Amino acid sequence: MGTAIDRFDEKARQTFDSIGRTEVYRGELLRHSVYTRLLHWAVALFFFLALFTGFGIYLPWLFRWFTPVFGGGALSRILHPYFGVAFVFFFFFQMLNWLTPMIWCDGDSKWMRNIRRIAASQEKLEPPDTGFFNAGQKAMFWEIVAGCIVYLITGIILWAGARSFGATAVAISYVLHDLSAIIMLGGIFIHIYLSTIGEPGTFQAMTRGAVSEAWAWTFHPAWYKKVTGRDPREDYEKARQQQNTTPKANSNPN
Amino acid sequence: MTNGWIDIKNTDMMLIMGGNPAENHPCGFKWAIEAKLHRNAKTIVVDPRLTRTAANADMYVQIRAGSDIAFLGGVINYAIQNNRIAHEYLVNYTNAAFLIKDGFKLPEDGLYSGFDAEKKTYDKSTWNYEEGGDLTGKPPAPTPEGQNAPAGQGAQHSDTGKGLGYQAASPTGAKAGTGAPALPPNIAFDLSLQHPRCVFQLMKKQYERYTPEMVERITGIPQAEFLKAADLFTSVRKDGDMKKVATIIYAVGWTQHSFGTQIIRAAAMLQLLMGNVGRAGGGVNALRGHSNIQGATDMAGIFDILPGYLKMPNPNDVDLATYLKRATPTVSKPDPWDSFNYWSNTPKFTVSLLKAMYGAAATKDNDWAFNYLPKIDRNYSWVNIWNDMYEGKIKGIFAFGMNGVMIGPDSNKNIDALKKADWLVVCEIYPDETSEFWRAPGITADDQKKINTTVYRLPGAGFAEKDGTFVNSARWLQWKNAAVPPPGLARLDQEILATIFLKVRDLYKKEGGKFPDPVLNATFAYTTPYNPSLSEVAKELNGKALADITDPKTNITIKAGQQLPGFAWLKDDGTTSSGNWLYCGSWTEAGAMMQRRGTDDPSGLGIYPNWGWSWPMNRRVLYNRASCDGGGKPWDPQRRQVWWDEAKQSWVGSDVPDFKPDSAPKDHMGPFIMNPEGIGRLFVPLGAMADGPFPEYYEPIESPIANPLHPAQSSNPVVKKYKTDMDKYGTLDQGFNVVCTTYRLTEHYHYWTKNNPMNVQLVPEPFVEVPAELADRMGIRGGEKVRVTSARAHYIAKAMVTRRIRPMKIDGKETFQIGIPIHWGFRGISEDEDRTAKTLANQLTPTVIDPNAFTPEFKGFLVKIEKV
Amino acid sequence: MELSRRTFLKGTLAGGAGISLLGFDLTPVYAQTQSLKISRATETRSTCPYCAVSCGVIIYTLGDKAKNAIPQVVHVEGDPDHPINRGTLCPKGSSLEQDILNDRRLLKPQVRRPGGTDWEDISWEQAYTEIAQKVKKTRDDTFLEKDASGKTVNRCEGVAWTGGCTDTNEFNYLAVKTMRSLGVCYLENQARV
Amino acid sequence: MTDRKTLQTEKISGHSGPSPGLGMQRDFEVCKLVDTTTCIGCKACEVACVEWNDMPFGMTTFDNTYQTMPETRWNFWNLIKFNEHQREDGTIQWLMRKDQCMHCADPGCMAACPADGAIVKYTNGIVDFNQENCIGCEFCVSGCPFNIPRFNPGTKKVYKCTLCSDRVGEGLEPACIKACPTGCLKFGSKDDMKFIANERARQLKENFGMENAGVYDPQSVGGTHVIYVLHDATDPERYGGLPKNPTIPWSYTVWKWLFKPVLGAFALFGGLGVLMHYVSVGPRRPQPEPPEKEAANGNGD
Repeated sequence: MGTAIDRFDEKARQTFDSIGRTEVYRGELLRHSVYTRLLHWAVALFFFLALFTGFGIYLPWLFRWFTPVFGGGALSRILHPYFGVAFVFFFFFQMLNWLTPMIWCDGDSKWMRNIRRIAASQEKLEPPDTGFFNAGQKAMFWEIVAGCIVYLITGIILWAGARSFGATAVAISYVLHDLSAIIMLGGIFIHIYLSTIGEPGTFQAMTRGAVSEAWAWTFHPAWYKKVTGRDPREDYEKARQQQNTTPKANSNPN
Repeated sequence: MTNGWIDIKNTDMMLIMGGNPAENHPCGFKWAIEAKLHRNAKTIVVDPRLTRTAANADMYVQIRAGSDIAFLGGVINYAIQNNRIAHEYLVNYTNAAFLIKDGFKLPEDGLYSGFDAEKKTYDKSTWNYEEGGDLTGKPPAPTPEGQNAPAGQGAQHSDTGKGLGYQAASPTGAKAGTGAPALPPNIAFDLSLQHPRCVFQLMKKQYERYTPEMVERITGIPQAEFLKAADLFTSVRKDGDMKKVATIIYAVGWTQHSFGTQIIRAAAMLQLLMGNVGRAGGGVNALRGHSNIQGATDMAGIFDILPGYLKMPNPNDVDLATYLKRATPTVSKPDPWDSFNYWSNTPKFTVSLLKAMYGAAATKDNDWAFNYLPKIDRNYSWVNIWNDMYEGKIKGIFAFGMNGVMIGPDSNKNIDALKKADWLVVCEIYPDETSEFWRAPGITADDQKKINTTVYRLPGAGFAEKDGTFVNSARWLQWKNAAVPPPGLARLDQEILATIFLKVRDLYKKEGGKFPDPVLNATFAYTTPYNPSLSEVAKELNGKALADITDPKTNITIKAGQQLPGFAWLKDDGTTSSGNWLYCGSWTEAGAMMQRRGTDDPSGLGIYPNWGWSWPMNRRVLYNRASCDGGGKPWDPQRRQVWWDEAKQSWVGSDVPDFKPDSAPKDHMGPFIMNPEGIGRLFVPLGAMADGPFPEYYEPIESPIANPLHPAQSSNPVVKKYKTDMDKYGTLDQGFNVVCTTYRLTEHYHYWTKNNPMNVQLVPEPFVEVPAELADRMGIRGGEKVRVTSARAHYIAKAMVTRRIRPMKIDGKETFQIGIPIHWGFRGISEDEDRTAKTLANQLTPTVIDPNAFTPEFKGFLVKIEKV
Repeated sequence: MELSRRTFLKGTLAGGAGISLLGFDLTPVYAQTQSLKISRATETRSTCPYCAVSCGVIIYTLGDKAKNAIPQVVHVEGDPDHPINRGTLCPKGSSLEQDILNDRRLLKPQVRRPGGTDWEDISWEQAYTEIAQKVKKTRDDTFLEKDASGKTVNRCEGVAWTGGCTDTNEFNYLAVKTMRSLGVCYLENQARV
Repeated sequence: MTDRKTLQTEKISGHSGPSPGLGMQRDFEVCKLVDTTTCIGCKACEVACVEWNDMPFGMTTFDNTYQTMPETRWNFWNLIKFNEHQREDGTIQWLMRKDQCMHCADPGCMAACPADGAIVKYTNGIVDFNQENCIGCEFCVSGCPFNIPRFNPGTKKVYKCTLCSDRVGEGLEPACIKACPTGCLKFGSKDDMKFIANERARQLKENFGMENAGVYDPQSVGGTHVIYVLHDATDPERYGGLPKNPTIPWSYTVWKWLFKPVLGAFALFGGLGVLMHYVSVGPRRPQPEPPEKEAANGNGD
């Protein structure tokens, strides 16, 4: 248990942790506690519910086939704000939960400058100062924080409608709400990709809560160092040599 | 209406006063709009409030409620002073040139000659034409003093001079010139209109007193504004040009005063003076407020007449001959002129009516059952019903679709009157205040136990469930068809009435009783007597031949049993029957004329001769002979209604000539054929009016000022106050300092639509219109509840604070007016939801009536107002 | 909560799968208007019962007048043929449907007995009988054949008749005939006020 | 749908393409003319509307005015607005204006509506709401410069005047037009109505001294299919908030028809982008990767 972040929601964390279980096998590290995982999936659930009901409002002609899932366009429209509020609600706790590790640092700026190389996989390993979250994740986190604020304000305006806030406010809110959704949607594509097939081994962090040490030194070396006390590069080299010494044939010139 | 709804489109100028057609007759008002759109016609609205009619007017003038005669008198004065009069018309078609008896006195002091202060009636013998001949150009001869008429006709007075309620210009003429003394057969006249005793000079003298200053003092209309209005209205007769036409449109804002008939008289005089009567786009147009009160009047649903405006017999009519002698006017005219005197046919109409009512029981031997009819010698009108019931004289009352408690005046008195009746039979379609008077607000369960009236409430049929004929304001008879059966156990009204009557008849047959003959002999030979078919009744009204009758001129014969084609066929020998001579021609052998649906209007004047049927004999504009000059040519060739066809030696035209068709212009027959003189009466001789041959301005019974014309005789001298303990009249000294008027809203219909959720949605609650300045003074804001108190009761509703009623200066004193819509009572949608205070507007109104038409003074009484 | 009495019948035809990409319609969307509610209703020409303009109205009732169809009013509209109103109606005339179909209508005869504090139901027959007896008794009690000076008057001053504004001519005539035959003098109508 | 249609669709909300079958039938534009100078505020139009459309009755409360209610409602599409206007000479002008959907040539509601077929505009100019397709988002409410569409919380749909498309489609005039007692409402082709309106304005100027009389047919929304004759066309605001220059919020025009699809596509490209990344760059695996993977990789290409 090395995340060692003390916050006022520690109690909630402990409660959830005492209910749920996280099995950490040998060679693995605890990545996310039960509380965090539950929050994440609550956020994800309501995000998608809001997203899908939102589709029916954003482009009904395109998503007409889909809206019956929610009982049709009108019901989608009724449900959407409730889903949205739930999304914001759960994300609020997630935000508190992750406030500290999401703090931007110098390494993140460097990471960002280096993003092309990282995206192109020219660097197999994350830069050594990548901590619990990398700069991409932090950017997305803060985008969601900003997005939630926009959603909440514009959403309430749209919800109450022109009768309460006037036509101009609605007209402006409508654009901002959509813009926010589009940006977030773009981010979510990347998030899902990277947490599943884009970076194999990541997904289990949000399911079982544990990740392999190799995953950790590859993607979050600074965090690896912090929780194990070992140097990630050394452990990586060690593992590589160990792999090379295995008797299995290997013709790869790398 | 002398003219008709559609005919309003032919006008060039409208004076709308004492009426609010945009709100109360919206679909008729379209024709006023048409005149504006297509003729650039101008509208002047004179009203206590800026109504929705006024909102559309070219000129709106705010007047104090009840001061209309002062305004109209002022306009008459203006027209005479500025020569905006139709000279040829005036001389030939009115009695302007006729001389009035010496001894006739104008009311400088508020009284005409002949007033009996004790009886509060007039001896009208001086209100008569001078006997003589053509005095044109001759100097007036000195006349001996005190040429007083014989006395001793007081008994006649209360019985004479009933107006038609709303309609001044219909065959009321028949009522004039009866009794002794009679009109002279040969009237003295001065065609130069210069003789000091000619009607024109008297009229001029009478209205010279109605100066713009006087008008301002009485009505509150600033002089400049009055002059502008008078100038605009009379501008149609600028330089005597006769092409243009002006109309006057009014409703119960004129009739509901203690001098209501005289307001209408004043309007009629103005129209005669300007030559606007009988012409397309002209006339004096009463807008009737209800679907069939015109028909009810024609049918004599009122106490003082028989169907077709025949007089009710009085006890002095000991037999039919006496009655007919009294009721049939004789010609009275200048010798060289001619007069049709249509009422000379009264005997034919009367005998035919009696034959219709009593059939075979009406024989020559029993005077055609003349004595079956009750003989009356006093006032049995609406207000007297309630007054006399309150005094215990009336034991039982039928109310068929008539909500007497709401209508008032002084609803509390009517409620208390009903408490004293033995029985009340109400036929209604909704729960109404009259049937539930015994549980009116304020009557406790204990009180109810002391009320011994038996009330039967019978569910009648609505309009869509009944067929039958309505007569509209333009005298059109129109048949309507039933669309649905009555709901639940409700029954047709005629079935209810017929069954009650036939059951009474059965009782008389079985048990005998007082004078059973009329009850036993009234004709009820309908196919289903207990539920008479209204088409059979309509045919009876038209009348039929009882024996073969032949017209000696044309040799046409009508066989016994056949429907009569028109009232010219009626006989006084018992060979014809007709329930109402005016309707003779409405259902002939050719079929039901009132069911016709012809939509052709060849003249373009809106006559529609083949739509429905209009009495008399399908004439659409009354007195239409007056639309032509002396030579029989239309005053305005663009608006030709009828004209003299020299070749045919006959009157022809787009409308049916309201005239003797073969009377050549040179015969100088007067166009007003229902008057024995044949002319339009500027001066009403003898008994037709109870309170003066010219309209004189009197204050309402409750008035904030003393009449500036004659403070000693402030209100109408012949009007009597009622004397029960319920009858209280307020004065300024008692703190009743606000003039109040009552009216309808366009969204509601009397006491009927308060049961209709749609109309309730439009205007859900009662309100009082209060001028903003008065509201400021009283600390009242819009929507707050106010209490309006009269000498009789109080009324509570929310205030509508508006700038559409402004403060007025009446005789120098600042005076406020408020207005109360009448629609809410204690049963209705809003009432049953407790959204109203359940007070009635007519609890405020005084029991006082017009001496001619007996209509109560619902407008212009005094109240005080305070915040609740 | 106010709920619509009549579902809006508007529908889209073949619009359910209106997928279009970049503006190219694959499945057209049509909008179809609501069908006309009076298209097959029975028309009855009548006259508005309110003011004396006497506007022509058409009462539309459900059913084709077949024996088994009890007509139900579905709409009331102005009669365009009528020369005066030419199809127009005021707010009162326009709401006549609510006057015909009104749940406040009186549906059965009722009587309030002397001292009573509520209505009691009564059969038509009983009501007729009682009223006829009361009318006869009142007439016999108050009938005056001759006045003080001995002149025939034949008046019944104990009974009054007040007639309504919507009574037809024919009904008014029956009222005049019956009431005058009873000797009624207090015979009045809305026409007076 | 090969049958001849009584009303042809010209535009459909939330639907960027041309309307199918457009141009296959001749049609003319209809128009309602409201002459405020002959309106008597009788409310016949209000009742005719409620009656024809069988709308349930609502509760109203006295509010110091003759006006039935402050604004139109989902079950009250047509409201006479009463205004007491004080003239310069201190006299009162009582103005009445029938307020209802203006049936704009360029409807703001439609620009705002995202739902496919919830709002249609027919080639005759009628703008009609199709509640079956309405999603109740109420964007139309904010898109309308005349404040007309009304949300029904019960059905979660928006309603407004249909110009009686059902009647017009069957060859009848709208219910309010038929009822109007004074004829201040007229219905016919837009060309005729414009002509009549302009003639009336000219008549008011020349014969009734109303110098500023004019016609209200705002071009900022492409003209409307309800036009007014006003006593004073220079100040439409005095007639109970008739906007002098009604405009549709730019966000609905620009955003909806340009940026919205573009950015929508952009978001889709996000998905496409990661796919491309997977294909071209491939996943990043925890290092070192298992050797089989490397072998497989090497055995490719």
